Amino acid sequence: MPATKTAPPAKQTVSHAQSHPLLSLWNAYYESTSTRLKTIDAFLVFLVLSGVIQFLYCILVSNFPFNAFLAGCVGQFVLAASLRAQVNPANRSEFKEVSPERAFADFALGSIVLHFFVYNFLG
Amino acid sequence: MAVGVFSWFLLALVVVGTHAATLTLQSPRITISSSDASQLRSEPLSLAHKPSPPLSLGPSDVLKLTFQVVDKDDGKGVQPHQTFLRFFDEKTGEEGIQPVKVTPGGKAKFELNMARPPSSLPPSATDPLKVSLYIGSFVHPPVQYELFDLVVPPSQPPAQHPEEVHFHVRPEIQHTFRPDQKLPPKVISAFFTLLLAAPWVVLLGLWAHVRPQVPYLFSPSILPFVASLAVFEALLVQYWVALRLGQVLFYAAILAIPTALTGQRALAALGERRLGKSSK
Amino acid sequence: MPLAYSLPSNLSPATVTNTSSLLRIIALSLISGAAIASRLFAVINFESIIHEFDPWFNYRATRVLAEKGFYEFWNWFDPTAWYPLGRVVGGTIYPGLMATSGVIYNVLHALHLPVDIRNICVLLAPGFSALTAWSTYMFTKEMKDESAGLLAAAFIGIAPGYISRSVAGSYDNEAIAIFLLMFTFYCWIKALKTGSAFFGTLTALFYFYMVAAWGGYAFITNMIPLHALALVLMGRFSSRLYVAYSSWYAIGTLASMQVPFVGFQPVRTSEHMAALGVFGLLQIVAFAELVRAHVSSKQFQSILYGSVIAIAVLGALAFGGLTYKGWIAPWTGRFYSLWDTGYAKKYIPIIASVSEHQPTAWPSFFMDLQFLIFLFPAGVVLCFRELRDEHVFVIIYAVVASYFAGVMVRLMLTLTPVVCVAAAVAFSSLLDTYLDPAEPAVSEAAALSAEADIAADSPASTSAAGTGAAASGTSKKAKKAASADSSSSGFGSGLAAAFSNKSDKSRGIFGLDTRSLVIANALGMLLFFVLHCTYVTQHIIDDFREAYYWLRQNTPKDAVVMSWWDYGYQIAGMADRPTLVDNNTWNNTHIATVGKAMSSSEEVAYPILRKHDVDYVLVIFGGLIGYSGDDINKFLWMVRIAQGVWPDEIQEPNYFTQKGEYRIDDAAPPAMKNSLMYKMSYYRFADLFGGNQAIDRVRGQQVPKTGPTLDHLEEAFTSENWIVRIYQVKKEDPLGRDLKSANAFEQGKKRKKSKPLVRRKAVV
Amino acid sequence: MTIFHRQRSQGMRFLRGLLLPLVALAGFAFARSSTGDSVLVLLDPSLDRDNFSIFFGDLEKQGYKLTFRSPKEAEPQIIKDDVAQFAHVIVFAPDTKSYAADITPQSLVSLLNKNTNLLLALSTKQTPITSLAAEFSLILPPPGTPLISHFPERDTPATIIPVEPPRAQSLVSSNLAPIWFSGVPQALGNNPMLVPFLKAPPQSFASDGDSDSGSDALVEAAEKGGEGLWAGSQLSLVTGFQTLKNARATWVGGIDMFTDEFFNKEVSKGKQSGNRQFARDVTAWTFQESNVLRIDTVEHHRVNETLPRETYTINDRVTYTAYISKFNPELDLWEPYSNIKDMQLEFTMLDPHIRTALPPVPGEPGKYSVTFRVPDRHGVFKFVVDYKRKGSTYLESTTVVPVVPPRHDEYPRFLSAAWPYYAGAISTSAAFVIFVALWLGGDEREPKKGKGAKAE
Repeated sequence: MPATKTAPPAKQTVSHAQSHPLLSLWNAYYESTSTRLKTIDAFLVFLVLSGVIQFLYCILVSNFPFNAFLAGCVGQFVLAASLRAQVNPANRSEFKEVSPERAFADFALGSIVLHFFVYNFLG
Repeated sequence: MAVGVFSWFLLALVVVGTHAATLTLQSPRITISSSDASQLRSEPLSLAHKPSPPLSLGPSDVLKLTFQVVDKDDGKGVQPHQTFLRFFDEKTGEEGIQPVKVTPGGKAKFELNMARPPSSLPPSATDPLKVSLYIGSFVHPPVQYELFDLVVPPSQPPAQHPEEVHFHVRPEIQHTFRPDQKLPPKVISAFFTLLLAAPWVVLLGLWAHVRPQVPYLFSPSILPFVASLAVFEALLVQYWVALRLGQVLFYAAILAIPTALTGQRALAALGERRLGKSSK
Repeated sequence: MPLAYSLPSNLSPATVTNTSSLLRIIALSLISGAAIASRLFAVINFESIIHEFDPWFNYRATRVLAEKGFYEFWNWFDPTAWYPLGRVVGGTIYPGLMATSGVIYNVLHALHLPVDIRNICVLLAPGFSALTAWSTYMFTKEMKDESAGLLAAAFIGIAPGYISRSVAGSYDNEAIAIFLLMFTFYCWIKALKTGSAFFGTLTALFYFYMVAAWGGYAFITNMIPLHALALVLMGRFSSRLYVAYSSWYAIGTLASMQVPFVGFQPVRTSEHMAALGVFGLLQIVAFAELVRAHVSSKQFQSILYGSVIAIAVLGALAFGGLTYKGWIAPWTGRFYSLWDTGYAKKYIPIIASVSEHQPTAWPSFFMDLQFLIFLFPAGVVLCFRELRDEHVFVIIYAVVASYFAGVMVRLMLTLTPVVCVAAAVAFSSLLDTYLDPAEPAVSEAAALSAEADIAADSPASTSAAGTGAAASGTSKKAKKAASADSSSSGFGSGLAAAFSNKSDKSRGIFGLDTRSLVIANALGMLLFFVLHCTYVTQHIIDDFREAYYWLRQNTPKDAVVMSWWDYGYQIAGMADRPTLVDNNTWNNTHIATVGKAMSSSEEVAYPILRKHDVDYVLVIFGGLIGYSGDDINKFLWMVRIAQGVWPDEIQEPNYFTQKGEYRIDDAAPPAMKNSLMYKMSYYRFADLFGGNQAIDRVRGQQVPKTGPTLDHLEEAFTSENWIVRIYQVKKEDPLGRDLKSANAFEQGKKRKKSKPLVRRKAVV
Repeated sequence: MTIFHRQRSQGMRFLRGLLLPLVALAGFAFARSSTGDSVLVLLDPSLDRDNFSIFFGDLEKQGYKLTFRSPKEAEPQIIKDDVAQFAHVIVFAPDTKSYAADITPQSLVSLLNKNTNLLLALSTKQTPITSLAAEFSLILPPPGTPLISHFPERDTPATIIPVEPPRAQSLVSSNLAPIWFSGVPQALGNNPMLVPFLKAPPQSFASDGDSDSGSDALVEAAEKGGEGLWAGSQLSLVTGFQTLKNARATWVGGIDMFTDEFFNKEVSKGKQSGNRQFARDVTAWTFQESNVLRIDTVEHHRVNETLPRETYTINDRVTYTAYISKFNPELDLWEPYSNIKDMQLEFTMLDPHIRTALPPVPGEPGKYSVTFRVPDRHGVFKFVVDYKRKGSTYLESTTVVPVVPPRHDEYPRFLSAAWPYYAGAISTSAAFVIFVALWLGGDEREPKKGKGAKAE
C-alpha cells in the first residue's frame, strides 16, 4: 500500500509544481532513502501493480480461482515491506534482535513457504 | 364378451315358443326431470331402437323409468325373478347392475336421482353408459332389451391400490443438469496475461533508475545461495505442473539442507561486509 | 540487607544457572509424565478403546488414512454415512487430527515399530497433553519467568477441564487443538516481541495446523487481530507489530484456505473479516508512519490522518456493502448463538440440542478449574501491573475466553489455558514474594508501607491461602471476578496494586513464620488441587457394545440402521453399518426426517423408513435401569427439529398433556402414545413386570399396563439392561395387504365380511 | 428373483440347440413347471377321485407327480421343519370345515411365501378356505348363494352356466368353446395382483332363490343397508393371484368345472365344452409353466469400458444392461426373451432421478440395454428395474452403486480463465529470485546525509 502512494509521484516529478506537498514528500523520500530500500520499493511497486491487474481481471472478467494469486501478491508484498521495515536503519531501535541478515533469512523463508502455498492453491 | 352373449340370446330366441310363454314390456316410458321437479324430457321407449339423442342427466336431475312386465300371450302382469338394469361403459369396461323393484302385478318403477346415485352406478367418463334391461325367470324364457344410452356427469376414477402404479408404464423422468460454468473468451484472458508484463517494465525501469550495484553477486559465498533459492522456486513451479505433495515435501526437505548452509555462509559474508562498512 | 534465612554463598553464578536449568528440565519432564499418566487411568482400568461419539468417526477416518493413504483419504466418499446421501468426508472434516496420527503411524512403521493404529489414536491425546504443558510453559515464560512457566505447565497438565477432553481414548480434535492454540499464541507473542518474520511465519504455520485440526481456529483468527487492534488503539503501533501481523496474516490466511473444509471462507465470511480489516488498518498505519518519518510539517500530517481515517471508514462501508450484497456471508447461526444464548434454541434446534452447546453451569467452573478460578483474576490483575504488549494479550484472552466459556460448555476448553497461565503468574509471584529471603529495611515509613503492600497484595496471597477469615472475603471477591467480566473488578484492584507498587522499593515480608504459614497454605492448596484432579470419571455401559456387536454379527453388511444422530458415529464405528444421520450434523433436513419418523405414527413413519431403505431402527431406552440420557428424554428435540421442517405435520404442543406436562403414563397425549419412539421404547415393557405396575425409572412414572403394539416393525434385539433396543422394519406384504391387517391375519383375527366395492366417487 | 449368471443362460441356449431335434421327434406336447413337479392334492373324501380322472390324468401326462391326501390326514405334511414339501398344492376340499393341524389359512399363506403355488376350490359353504379368500382381496357372496343365470334359456338348471371364455387374453388359449361353470362368483378388490381368468356373464348373479318370488330379496340386497348384490360381468369365477414373491395362487369358484362330467358336457350339438383346455391353461399358469420370466443377470459399466465400477463419478455416461429369459415349458428350459417393449429403468436416490425406457437390443436376444448420463448429484444411487404386469412374473432388480464427486485430480487444470493468475504467480516468483540476487549481490551503501535525517 505504501508503494501505491509513492509510485504515482515517480511519474509526476517532472511536470508538477514545486510547492506540491506530495512533491516535497517525494523529494524527502528520494534524498533520504538508501539504494537498497529503493530496490525494495521498486519491488513493492511491481507487486502492487501485478496485484492490481489481477484484481481487475478478477472483478471484470472471472473470479474463478483468484484468492491464491491475490494472496500471493499481497503476501509477497507484506513480506517485502516487513523486510524493508526491518533493514531500515531508522528502525534499528525497534528490532534489536533482528539483524538485516536475519531479517533477510526470515524474508527468504517466508517467501518460500508463501510460494509453496500459492502453487499448492493454483490447482 | 357381449358378442358371445348376444349369440346365445339368438339361440335362446330360436328355442322360444317351445314351452312357457315369453315376457315382454308394456308401455315403457322414461321421464327426466330437474331437481325442481320441472320435466326436461319425457317419452315412451320403443324396444326396437334406442332413443336419440341419448338421454343425458345433469348432476341433480332425476331419471324415471316405468314399465310393466307382462306375459306376451295373455298380457297379464308378471313378477320375474331377475329384473336388472345394466349400466355399461364400453370404453372402460366399468359395469353396474341395478335390480328394479317389480310389483306382483308386474309394474316396475325405477328412479335414478343423480343427486343421490345408487351404489351400483359405475364410475363414468365422458362417453355414455349403455343401459340394458335383463329379465330372467325360472319359468319364463329370459329376455333382454337394449333400452337407451345415458350420459351422466363424469365421476372420479376409482380408488387405486398402492401397488397399482407399478403395473403400468410410468412417465419418464429426465435429470436437469447444472449448466457447467462458462469460461471467459480466451482472448481476454490472454490479454490480461500479457498485461502482466507491464509491471515488469515498471520494475526494470525503476531498478534501472535506482541502479543498485551488484559487485558481489558472483562471489562464491553469495551465488550458491541465490542459486539454491532459484532452484527452490523452480521446484515449486514444478510442483504445480507435475509433482504430488509427498514428492515435493521430500525434495524440499533435501533441498533445504544446502540452502540452509549456503544461506548461512552468504548472510555471514553479508554481515561482515556491513559491519566492515559501519566500522569504517 | 538482612535475610529471613541464610542462603549458601559459596556458589558460582554459573553453577546456579546450570542447576536451575537442569531442575527446570527435570520438572518439565516430570510434569509431562504426570500429565500423561493422569490420562491413562481409562486404559489401565479398562482396555484400550475409543469412547464417546466423535472419536469413533475420527478413528474410522484415521484407519482409512492409514490403510489407503493420504490421497484416498482426501477423496474419501463415505457411502455408509447419511445414507443415501453419502458424505464427502474429505471436504467436510478437519483432517489435522487424522493426519497427525497418520504421520506418527507411518514414521513408526518406517522405524519397523509395528504399532496398531488404534493404540496411536488412543494414546494421542495424552501424548499431546504433554506438549500442551510444554507450550504453556513457553507461553507463560514470555509473560513472567520460568518458575511461573513451570507452574502453568503443571496446572494445565492436570486441570480437569482439560483432562476430561484428553483422557486416553477420547480421540478428538480438541486433543491436539489446545496444544496448537497455546503454541500459536506463543509464536505470536514471540513474533511480536522480536518483530521477526520468522516467528510470524511460524505462527502462520501453526495457525494452519490449527485450522486443519479444529473448528475453534476462529478463536485465534479473532484473538490476534483483537490484540493487534488493542495495541494500535493504545498507541503502541510498532514496525514489529506490523511485521509480525502481516507475515502471520498473509501466509496464515492463504494456508488456511488449503483446508478443503475451510475453502474460501477466510475472504468470504464475516468471522474472518476482523482479521482482514486489522490487516488493512495496519498497512495504512504503517504507511502513515513511513510518511511521517520523511515529512515533518504538522498540517500535512493532519491531512494524512484525515485520509487514514477516511480510508478506514470507506473500508468499513465496503465491508457492510459486500455483506449486504451477499459477497461476504453473514454470521453463521453457530456464531449468533455465541451472542444470544436463546438464539440457537429458537432458530437452530440442532445446535441447541447438543449438550455441549448449552450454557455452562456455574459449578462446572469450579469442577473444571478448582482453585485456579480464584487465582485467575489475581493473575489478570498482575498482568496490569506491568502492561507489556503480551500482557495486553493475556488480558484480552482472559476476558473473551471467560465470556465464551460462560456461553458454551465446550468453550471451557479455551478458557482453561489462560486460567492456568494467569493463575500461574499470580501463584508464582506469591511464591516469589514469600520465598524472597530479603527482608525490608526496618523504618517506620517502610514498615507502614510494607503493611499497605501486604494488604494490597491480598488478592493474590490470601486467595491463594484461601483459609480463615480472609478466605471468605477473597472467595467472594473471586466469584465476583469470575462472574461475567473479570476485567472490571480486576482493573480496579490492578490500579491499586500499581500505586502501592510505586510507593517504595523496600517491600517484603518479615520473619520466617509468615512465610512458612503462607507457603504451607499455598502448598496445601496445590495438594488439594492435585487430589481434585486425579479422579477421572469413566462411564461405558456395556449394553451399547453388546448391541453394536449384535448388529455386526447378525445383520447383512449393507443393512441400513436408523437411530437418532447421537449414535450415528458409534454405529458406523462399532457396528460398521450404514446410518441415516450421525454426529456430523451437516444436513438439517435429513435429521428432521429422522425426527419426523420417530415422532409420528407407524402409518406415517413406514413410508419414510421404506423410502430410505431402513432395515433396522435403534433406540436407546433407559427406563429399566434409569439411564437418563435416553431417547425419550431427547425426544422433544426430535420433535422440535422435525417441526422446524414440517410445521404443519409435527407440533411440539401435541406431545404435552393439557397441563403442559411431559408424560409417558396413561395420561400421555395420543400424539405421544402413537409416536414410533414411544412405541419402540415401551414395547413389551409392561410385560417385564409380570402384572405388577410397570415403572419407568428415569421419568419415575407408571407405564400403562397394556403396552403399545407394533405392526410395521418387529423387535429384533434388546440389550441386557434394555438400554439399546433394535427393531427390524417389515417389508411390504406379499399379498398386497396393509401390514396392519396382515398382522391381524397372522394373529388369527377374523376380518368382517365385506360387500362388493362401491367404485363410483362423485367429483366434488 | 434369483439372478443367474450370464454363462448359465448361454449354456442353456446351447443345451436348447441340442434338445430341439429330440423334442421334435417326441412330438408330444409335454410341459414342465419351472418350479418343480411334485403336487399335493388335498382331496376331500366326499369327492370321488374318478370324477376328476381326466383332469388329474392330464396333469400326470404333463409329468407332474401327484400325491393325494385327505384334509384330515396328518401325512404327508405340507411344510416340514420350515421347508415346503411340494412345489404345488391343489386344495380340492370346498366343503371341508376342519383340517389337520398343519393346514391353516396362515400355513397356506406361508406356503406361498416359500414359493409354492396353490390351486384352491371354493364352494357356497363357509369354510376356512373362504375366510382365506378375503386375504387375497376376493369378496365372496354370503354362504349358500351360488351364481345363477337365466341366460341363455337352456335345459340345465340356472346354477350350471355356460360361460363365454375371455377373448383377447394371453393367459387362456384363444377361441375356446364356452365353459361350464357352477359355483360361487368372487367380487374383486382393487388389488392389481389379481388375474381374473374367467369373468361371469353380465346377466348372471349370486342368489339363493330358486323361484321367481325371490326377486324382492335381490332388490333389498342391492339397497344401501343390504348385504350387497353380486351380479354382472365384474365378478370373476376363476381368479389367479400372483404374490409379490411371484408365487401363484388360483381361486376356482366351483370344483365342478374340473369334473369329467363338465369336461365332456356338450355346450351345443356336438360341441364339447372348453373346460378341459381351460383347466389346462389355468394349471399351466398356476404351476408356473406359462408367462414365467426372470432376469438372468444385470450389468453396468461406463461407456467404452467393460467392467463395472465400484463407484461412478457424477456426469459419467453409464450403460446398464439386463438379460431376461422366459421359461419354455415344452422344452423345460429358459430361453432369452426379447418381447418386452415397455420395461423401464430407474436411477434412484430417495426419488428416481432418472426414469427411462429399457428397450430390447435388436439382434441380441434377451438383452435389454440403455445408456444414460449419471446425474450431477453425489450419493448412494440404485439401478432399479421394477417390471410388473398382470399375469406374468414380476421382474425386479436393484443394484446399489455410489455416485461420487470427482477426485481432487479429476478437475480440469490449466484453464484459460486462470491464465493471468498463473502468470501472476510465476512472474512473482521470478521477480522474487531476481530481487534476491540484487539484494544479496548488492552493497550496503548508506546515502550521505540520510542517517541523521531519519533517526529523528
